[in-house]
Amino acid sequence: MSSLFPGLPPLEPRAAQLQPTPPTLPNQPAPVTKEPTPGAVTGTGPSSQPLPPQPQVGTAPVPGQPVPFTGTGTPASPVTFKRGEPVGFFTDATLCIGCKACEVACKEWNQLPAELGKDGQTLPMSGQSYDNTLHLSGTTYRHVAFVENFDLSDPNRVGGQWSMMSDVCKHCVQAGCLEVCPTGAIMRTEFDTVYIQQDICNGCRYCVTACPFGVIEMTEQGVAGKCTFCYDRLQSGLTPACAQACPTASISFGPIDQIQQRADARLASLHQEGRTKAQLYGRDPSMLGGLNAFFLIEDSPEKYGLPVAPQLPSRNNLPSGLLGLAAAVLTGLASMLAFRKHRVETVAAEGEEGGAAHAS
Amino acid sequence: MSFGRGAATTFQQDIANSDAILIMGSDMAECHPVAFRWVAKAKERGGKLIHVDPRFTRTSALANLYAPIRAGSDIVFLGGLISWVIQNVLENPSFPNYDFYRQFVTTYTNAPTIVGDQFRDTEDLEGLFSGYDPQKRSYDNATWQYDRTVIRGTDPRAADSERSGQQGGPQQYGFDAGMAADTSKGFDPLVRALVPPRETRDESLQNPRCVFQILKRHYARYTPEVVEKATGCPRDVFLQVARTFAENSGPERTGSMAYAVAWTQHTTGVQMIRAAGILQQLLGNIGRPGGGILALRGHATIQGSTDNPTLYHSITGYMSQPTVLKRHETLKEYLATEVQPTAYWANQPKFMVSYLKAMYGDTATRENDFGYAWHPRIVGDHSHIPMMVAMADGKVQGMFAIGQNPAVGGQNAGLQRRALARLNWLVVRDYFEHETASFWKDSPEVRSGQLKTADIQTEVFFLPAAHPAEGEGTFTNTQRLIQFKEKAADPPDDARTDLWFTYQLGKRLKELYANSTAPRDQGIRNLTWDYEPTAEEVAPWRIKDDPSSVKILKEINGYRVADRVPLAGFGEAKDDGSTVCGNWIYSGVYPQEGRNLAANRNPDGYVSLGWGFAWPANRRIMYNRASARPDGQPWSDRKRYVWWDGQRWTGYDVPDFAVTKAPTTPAKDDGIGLDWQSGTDPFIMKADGRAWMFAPTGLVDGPLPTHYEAAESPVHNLLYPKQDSSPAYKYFARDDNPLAPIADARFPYVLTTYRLTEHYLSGVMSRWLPWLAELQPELFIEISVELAREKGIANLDRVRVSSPRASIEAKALVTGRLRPFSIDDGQGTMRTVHQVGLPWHWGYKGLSTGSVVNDLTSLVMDPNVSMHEGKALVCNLERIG
Amino acid sequence: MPPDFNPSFVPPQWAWWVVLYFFLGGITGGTYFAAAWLDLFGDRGDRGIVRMAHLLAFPLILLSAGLLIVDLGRPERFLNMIVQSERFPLPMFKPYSPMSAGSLILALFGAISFISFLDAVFTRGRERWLHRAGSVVGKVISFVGGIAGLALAGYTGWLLNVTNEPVWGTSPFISALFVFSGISTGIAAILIAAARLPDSTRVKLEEADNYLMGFELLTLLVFLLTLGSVGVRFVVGQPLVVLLFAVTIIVGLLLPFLLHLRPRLLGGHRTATAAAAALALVGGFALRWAVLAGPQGITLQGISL
Amino acid sequence: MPEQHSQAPGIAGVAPSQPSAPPFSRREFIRLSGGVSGALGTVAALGAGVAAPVAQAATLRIQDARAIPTICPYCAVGCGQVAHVVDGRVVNIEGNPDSPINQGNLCPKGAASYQLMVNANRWTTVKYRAPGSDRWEDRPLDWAMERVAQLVKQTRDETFVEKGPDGKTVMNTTAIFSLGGATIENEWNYTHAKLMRGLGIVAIENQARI
Repeated sequence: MSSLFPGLPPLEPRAAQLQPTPPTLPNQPAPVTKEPTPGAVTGTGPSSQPLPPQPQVGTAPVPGQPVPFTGTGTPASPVTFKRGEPVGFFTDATLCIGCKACEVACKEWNQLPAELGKDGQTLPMSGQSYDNTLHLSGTTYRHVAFVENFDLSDPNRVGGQWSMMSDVCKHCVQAGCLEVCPTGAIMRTEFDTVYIQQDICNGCRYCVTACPFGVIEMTEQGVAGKCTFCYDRLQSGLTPACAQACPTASISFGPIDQIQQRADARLASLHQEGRTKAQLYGRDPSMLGGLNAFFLIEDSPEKYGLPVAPQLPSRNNLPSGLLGLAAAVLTGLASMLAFRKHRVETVAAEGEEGGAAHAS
Repeated sequence: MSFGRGAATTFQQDIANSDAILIMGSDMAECHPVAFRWVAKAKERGGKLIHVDPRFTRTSALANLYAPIRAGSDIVFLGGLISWVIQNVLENPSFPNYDFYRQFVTTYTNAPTIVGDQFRDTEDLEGLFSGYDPQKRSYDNATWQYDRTVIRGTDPRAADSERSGQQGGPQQYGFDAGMAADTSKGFDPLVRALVPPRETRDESLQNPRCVFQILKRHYARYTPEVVEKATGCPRDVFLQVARTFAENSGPERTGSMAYAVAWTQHTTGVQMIRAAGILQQLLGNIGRPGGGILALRGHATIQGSTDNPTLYHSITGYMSQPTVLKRHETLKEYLATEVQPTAYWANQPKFMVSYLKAMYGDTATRENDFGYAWHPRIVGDHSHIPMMVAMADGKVQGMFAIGQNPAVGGQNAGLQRRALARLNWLVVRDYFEHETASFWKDSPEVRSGQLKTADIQTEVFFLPAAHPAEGEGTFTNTQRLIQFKEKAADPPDDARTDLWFTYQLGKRLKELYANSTAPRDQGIRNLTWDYEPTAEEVAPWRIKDDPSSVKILKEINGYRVADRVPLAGFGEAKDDGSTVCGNWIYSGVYPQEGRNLAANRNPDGYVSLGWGFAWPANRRIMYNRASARPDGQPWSDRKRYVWWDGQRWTGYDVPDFAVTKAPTTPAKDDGIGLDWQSGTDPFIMKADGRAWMFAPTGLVDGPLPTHYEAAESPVHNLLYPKQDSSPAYKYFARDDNPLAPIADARFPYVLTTYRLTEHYLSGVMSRWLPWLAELQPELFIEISVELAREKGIANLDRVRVSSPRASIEAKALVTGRLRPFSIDDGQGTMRTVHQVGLPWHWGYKGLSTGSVVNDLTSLVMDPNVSMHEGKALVCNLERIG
Repeated sequence: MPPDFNPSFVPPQWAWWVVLYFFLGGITGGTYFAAAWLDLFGDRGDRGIVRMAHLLAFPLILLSAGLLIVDLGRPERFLNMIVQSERFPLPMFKPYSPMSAGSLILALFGAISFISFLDAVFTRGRERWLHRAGSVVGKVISFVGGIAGLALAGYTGWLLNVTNEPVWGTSPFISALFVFSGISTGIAAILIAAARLPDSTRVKLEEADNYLMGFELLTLLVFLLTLGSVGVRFVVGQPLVVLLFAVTIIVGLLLPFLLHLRPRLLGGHRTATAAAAALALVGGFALRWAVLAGPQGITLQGISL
Repeated sequence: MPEQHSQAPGIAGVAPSQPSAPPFSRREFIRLSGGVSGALGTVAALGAGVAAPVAQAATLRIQDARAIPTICPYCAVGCGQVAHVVDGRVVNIEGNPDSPINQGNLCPKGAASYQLMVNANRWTTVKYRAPGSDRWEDRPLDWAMERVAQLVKQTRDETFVEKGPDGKTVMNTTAIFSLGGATIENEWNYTHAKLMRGLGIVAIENQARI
């Protein structure tokens, strides 16, 4: 081990962390029907004698075994997950290379339009590092933020960092959008994700105001749009498009407890490496009950456009409800007073119906 | 040049086994994000990532160590590493695993080999090697040759160093001897006649003329201080890189290197790669898992198009294209000139004859030299840039631009667009109406009035191309892996695959020449051209006249003429005309009728020999014999890969060695080919079976990498004050291709071009795609905060960038990721050198537009491979608003 | 220290339809509330006004609902807020969602104001059926409707508060503010609409209005103060918003107050009342606009305020 | 299977949640959401709320597609891709998880491969520009192929050199230049180079020198 770097401890092979469970989904996806290729062969090893075990690179579960089509992708070994059990994204900014594959893979799978100008040409560049998406929207469900952190007074920029993070809907366990949605279009799925049924949404935009992360925006169809967590893929046992595409495992997908373990291990190893600014964002239930899409970042959350203390809009239900109620009571009383006060005079003048009025 | 085959030595997945990865000359994370996946895996396992680059890029963002260097100073940095390793590893017995390094270098490289006494190094000649002709700007490599014994048949290691008959007396071996050999029954006698005496060696590495000592002297001046002054990289960062990389090699650990076009696009590009090869040899990182040098190439099958070259200078399988510039008049002359008798290349006659059989079929017979006379010769440099220059001068009449867009991607692109206007006809095959297709109506030259549409007499055809998923065939990726892709759908309307185009064009031309008796037309008349599809192949499709790609693959693989049974591998090729083999290195990809190993899809957790087919012979790590000690056992358990089990070589990979040749096998001086090499010589393509630190042949600009400034540089050469730029680079001195002199005050800034993840090359496959165009919508120029301040440029300001060739506009992206360098100007004064960066994907068409950055670049080229210099030039900036 | 507002907020782009809706909704609720309270606590002299308000309230709520629906991204799906589209006719109701609750309030208010409306229309020139003097049913309807009117006027403030937008979600006083302002504008609307108002009724309404304007002024000040740094950025930082709040306070509150106290300034009670009411409406509109513009900004195109 | 669509339940499904720091674990909490709604329903009116999880069937757009293995057309990493085909049309291209090189990953360009194929800007018919003309004209494919063949023959025949001035065999023409190939199948590279050399065209280049 190099003396220069205390070094990462080698991570446990993924297989040890992710206990494969037999797939329980009723709705298995179409397997890759390998087109008949003439004479595909197996076992073209150099020698028929048994070899010592191969070092494992990456992901495959057993040497010599084909990797199953379904549910592989990042991270590593085949991800198995079940209906009725929460899944999540762990997005690790320290592994992100800002390639934006997640953005495009998402648009490809969900067939979302690019955001172009009215003339069909691109909009002007933003000038904010390599970020030209700038924020999540109704048609951009993944957005890679670029944070440049360089000491400009030092020509050598010692310790300079350029960090990137792929932002996404957090699929909060306590979801503001879900609470406020008046049509029930926003639902919690059997995977514990938050999903907008766009054929029910009527475009009131209340969810837009409710989301503490600014995730939701309107689409051209007049309905709210945000990450679906590839609900259709999940139901077929497929990894969401962004996580499958992510080249560096910056986006991990899996059952929530497993990716939480992965995140904890990753954080520990970074801390051991001396990268003490690394922190998990939204992993713990203290933040909106825990975010099903949580992050590992190496700077303050605001730098990545994340609120430090996101809150549910419903926190205001009670104070504002009570104050409104008080105002209503006050209004009722004041009006009653005003009306009754002058009523006495008019009774004196007309003198008939007092009894009836007093009956209340 | 260093190891014997022009390709990546390893496979991408194996990077995950590296303990250190040195990425230099590549922005891997941006340009090859999925390959970078394996770097990320290595990092997760504790590997150290080092990135050396002029700009802080998305690769640097993930690096454990980032070393900034001025563009074009790579060889100083690499030379510094080589020098540091020689001093601190190979000559430092207290360095951990000292014995390993010594053994590796002594046994597997030409470090102990003694070079002839006529050789003079740059140390002696102030920046030049011996053999330089200043008039021709080129070298004669005669003095770079090994010292050889004249005694044959004895153990060369015991022999006294007497020099060979080359210098006097009748020649006992070589061209004349070969020509004198009787080849009426086969070419073996010719090959045998070429075998030279064995070279002399000093296993103690002490002889002052041995490669190791030459190397040590050559790099002695590349000290950390000089590195700091010439590259701008702080000394402690350089030392950290050196230590980290060295400490992560050895028997238990390996380090790998990755590079891309940021090395090749220099006038010293090939030498940069060579320097990396030397470093990896010194550290024992070749042929071993987690080691090697990975060339990251930029196109889907650029490796395949080099193996099956649509390149003027070679025919298939890296055999030289016959040329009038060498003694190639007859097949025998060609072989006597080309064959390397003491390496696997001794088999070249078989490959050449089988190639000619693939060209001319039954009409190629021993009697007519297998049709060699019909085969065209080259008469000079017909590469891209010289051809465009010839075109600009009106010497080229017709052109095919097939999936390439030189109006944007070509150097000094304005010149190239003007050249297009002089063509009689131009055939463009692509998806979109790109800049080359429409140069006649909307190029900057037309819009500025320099050219008039009505005057351009070029007849232009736009033929719509098919998406790769709309046709079948194989791609060869950067790790030499041949993969078959199936056809998913028919291309729409008139769109056709390029294969359809070439096949149908060929059929029409064969028809036009069918009745010609002129000797000049016999080549095309006799060309075999039958790739008709079977009924089943086209049954599912609308397009019924696509050629059969499997038939072509079978021809590439080779087959026996008599019964058309496919060759199981290139070992079955014959030099008597009984076999056809289109490309010998691909032989084995289609080993039996109906078995297409490129379509093999059985991956496993690591080497995945069952996935596709890697040339040669499905080897994934080349020279993997070096992963075992000379005695055949793994260097360590952790790094075991291929080893000798007592009877045969075995392991995870296909051994890159004669499978039953024991480690103890002695070299046979009377043998040819691999017999001439011993059981400890892993580099079977090399004449001495060893990796070359010193390259006596194969390079035209020197046997050892030497730092020269780029053709355009703001500073003089600090290392060799008398020799600023490469003494051999190619340059077209023309009015429309001016070069700035070194340290030209008019162009004070270093300009480097690069690529972005979001776009692809000249942009044809990205600027028309909304999903990609929106991600990087405009051309920009990256400028450091310091330079921006100096020039009064704010973020997003429009900036005029000018080089001696042209000036263009770009939006400023002011960033802390670029930094000013403090550099010695080559004359003892430290000065600040600013660098700017321009991604070159843009043109004036598409959804996302911008100036053509290549208008700025020049026609100046590496002398070995005619690669232009796009990564280091000079420019000036001014703010326009 | 975390900032006082959520930096990730996205304005919903609620524009003119919604400003108008918030304004009209307040008026509508206030109108019916005033009528209900006059019905409950007033006297025979107020009956005409009650009837007039009943004739006014239902068309107003239709108009309000229309504005709300027009503003939806998919207006044809407005019913999804009321019933579950896939489980018709199960009601769609989430009491903790102000928007959902608001839909229910709208529905309830609509139903009651419709009954009162019918009662007023079909008893033209005669004694009312339901809202006749002494009718317990009438009183119950008035009471429930009055409460619904209060809710209608005020829930919009609650709704704005239950968000993560700066200004809206910052101070809970916004709901109280909207209650006072809404009812006050409702009374103002009656004062304008009923040009020939019996003096007795006018006095009652003006007095009630004076109370409410007082409360509103106080609440508005508290509201602005409790915005803290958010107010500095999103109110003080936007001149047009400052102007709108100034209009609210001066034109919508102080001037009407003055006119109620010193009607002679405009030559007489009747003119002064009408003028004061008109000014109060202007103030009410300015307040809605100011609040909605806060986090969304104001653009001249008026597309996004 | 659950019904096709379901609005999240209204009153019936109202579930409260804890405004902060729930005393329940996540899993318990989710269970609670479904179960104990009634008891705490009143609290829900003024507190936070989360609807119970429900399932809804989403249609997978590649459900009945044929999956065809292919290779990414962009850089030389050689990522495996799967093209999903419905009724003869490609509807989706994504990373092939089987491939040991990319294991399902793609970069943004690879992920956009589908748009390289299905793209309104793509030209799919033959265009011809006559000498001196300022516009493209439509031409049949067959006509264009015949015209190109004639031009190749004409240029070749006019410029072919059999012997050099020194008497050496040359057998070439340098007046025709073929450029491109690094993004095209090996079979094309092989046959194209073969055809060019068969004709004596030696100026063959591709992007390897770019």
